[in-house]
Amino acid sequence: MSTKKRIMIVNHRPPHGTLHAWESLDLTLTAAAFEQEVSVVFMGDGVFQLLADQDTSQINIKNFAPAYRTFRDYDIRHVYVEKEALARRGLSSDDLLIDVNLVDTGALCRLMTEQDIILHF
Amino acid sequence: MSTKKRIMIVNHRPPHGTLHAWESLDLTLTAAAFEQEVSVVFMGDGVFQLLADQDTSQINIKNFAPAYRTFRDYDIRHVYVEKEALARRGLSSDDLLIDVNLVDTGALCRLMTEQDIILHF
Amino acid sequence: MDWKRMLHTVNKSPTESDKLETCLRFTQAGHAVLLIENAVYAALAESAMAGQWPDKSSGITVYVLTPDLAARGLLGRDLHPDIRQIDYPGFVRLVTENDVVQSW
Amino acid sequence: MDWKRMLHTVNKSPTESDKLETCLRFTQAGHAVLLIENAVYAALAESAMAGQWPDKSSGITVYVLTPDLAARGLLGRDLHPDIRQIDYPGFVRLVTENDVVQSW
Amino acid sequence: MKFALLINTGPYQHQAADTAYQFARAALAEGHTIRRIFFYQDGVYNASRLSVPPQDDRHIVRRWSALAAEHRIELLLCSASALRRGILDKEGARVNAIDTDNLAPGFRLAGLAQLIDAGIEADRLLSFAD
Amino acid sequence: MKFALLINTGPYQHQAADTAYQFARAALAEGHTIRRIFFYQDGVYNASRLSVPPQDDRHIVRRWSALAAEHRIELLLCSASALRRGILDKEGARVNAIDTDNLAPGFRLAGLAQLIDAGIEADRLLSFAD
Repeated sequence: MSTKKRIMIVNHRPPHGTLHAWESLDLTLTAAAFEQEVSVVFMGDGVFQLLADQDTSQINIKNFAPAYRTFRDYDIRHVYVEKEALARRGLSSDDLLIDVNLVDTGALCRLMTEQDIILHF
Repeated sequence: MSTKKRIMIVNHRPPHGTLHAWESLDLTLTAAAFEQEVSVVFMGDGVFQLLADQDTSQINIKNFAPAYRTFRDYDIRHVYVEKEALARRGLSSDDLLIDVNLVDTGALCRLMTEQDIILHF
Repeated sequence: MDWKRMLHTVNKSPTESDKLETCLRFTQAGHAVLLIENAVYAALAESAMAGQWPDKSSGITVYVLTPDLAARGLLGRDLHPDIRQIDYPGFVRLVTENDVVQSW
Repeated sequence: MDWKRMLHTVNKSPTESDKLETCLRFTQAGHAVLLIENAVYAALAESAMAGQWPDKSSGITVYVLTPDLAARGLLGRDLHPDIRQIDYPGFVRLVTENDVVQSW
Repeated sequence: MKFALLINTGPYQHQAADTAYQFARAALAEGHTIRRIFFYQDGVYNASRLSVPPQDDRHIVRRWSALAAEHRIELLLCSASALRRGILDKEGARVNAIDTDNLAPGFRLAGLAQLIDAGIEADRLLSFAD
Repeated sequence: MKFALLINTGPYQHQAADTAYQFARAALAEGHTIRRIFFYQDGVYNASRLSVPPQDDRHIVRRWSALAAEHRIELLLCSASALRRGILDKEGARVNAIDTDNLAPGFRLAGLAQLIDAGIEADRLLSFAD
């Protein structure tokens, strides 16, 4: 199918406590591999997904965090992090695994307006 | 087994959106039938479980609310509702399916101290 | 930049989650918000949402799914006056009338 | 009325749920609170819980499960100084030292 | 209008599968089309033919199968989600040397690409989740 | 000390089953006893022998079976929760005229009374839930 749609995937939850972060990531990579125009948003507790130095060995759960680094290989360049969510948690973009675009609510609202499909996890 | 334990079941969630209310009710009735000393608490959104006039016919989900009326048959007399939770939702005990004891946080704290087992749903 | 009509659905009560509050931050003039499942409790006149709804001049319309209100015993209760009740066919209509649907 | 030592466990972040806040309302002197799974985010010095923890004179001890801190990349971060880190054997010990465990 | 639905929660535990079903019924009654319903995450539990709800309650799995047969709707499961959670078709059982499958009639395992595809092909993609 | 555990969420989707397992391992290592682990609500999904997680991930179902065999722990499922969600033993399959069961080794269907019983018999009942 040759049609292209703009797909946005919005992440709200922290990793590991539930599988949402991992399965959202799987969907994101699939959408990118399918050559759709993919945007990924991390808001609220979702910003914790990108935190560096996650080590899940003591809870014997697979650590999928390194896979965020493959965003570049998949040509996923529209990665947005809610600025206020980071700040409220005492974090900055230096604490994250990958380069992101920090955006405020207004900018995210405008980005949402450009999408064809928006899925929340 | 002849030992008796004091079991408290604490309900936090509204009905129908999830199965928690129903499965908590099943456990409550089982514990009572097992002749344990059962206390049931409804706090926060859990108070909505006891709201009168629930009619689930349009969503085709079984309405289990009438089963709360069997509390009397099971000799479950320790039914507590968090007073503040009702008030904050604009409800009073007249809006509920069954007679309950309205309690504040302090009284609930004391009741918890008397239990052997406390399970939250 | 094309402007899209948007329907936001929320299915958690204001106590269960901050999804409704977050959704309203991203709701713009011309958008519709539909409360379903446990989110219908937010339509009570007295709730954690009281005073937090967009006002009439905002251009935002808030709907609540009547079958979910009925299931929860809220039909005869004191509800927020600006929230409109719709049934499933109304839900379908809202989806067709808007370009994008966000389920928060 | 017999007095019981009580351990409260919470597994949701302060954003995901109000369970931690509710739990603290029911935590009395001599009780212990253990943060596990996503609740370990509450141990960050900057979090929705900042300023809401019981103070030292309360007789309440707050613990956090280290393996869950590590999994989430929080080990080297700025955590609330009064929250004590324990591992699974420590979790087991807390359960044995208290008469009743409440998982909120 | 053509709809595609995405269901991310298991049956009974969350109302989302019920809401999706009621929505689907209403949409079809209004003359709209549903080509594909995609089950992801715990949503794959909607497809177990071993489900035996109480007799006075709805049978969510059979309801999906009947709807699909009646309106020629594809019911697709994310295969990675399904395998992890123990929902297998005959082929999945064979490949993994498990003695049985449990997929209900009308459901099929698929890749996530087919969810994206559904989103592209449909006029509206609606998700029902936790 | 004698512990009983209650698990109310499905595997993988929520961490609770992992936390319960790590807790159980630590408790046993410290010389404590676990007589019974009870699976309620979505917790019953922990008992499907059809679960096939990715090869580089933990196998939650098999881990329970191994733990139970090693330490003689009863793994009990609430039968009403299990039937509704499609977890069947041979008898449940037969009674409901379903062609197959899917219960993993070491697990058994039981009534809720056996959860109450576990609570009475144990020194501590711990629940792991959503």
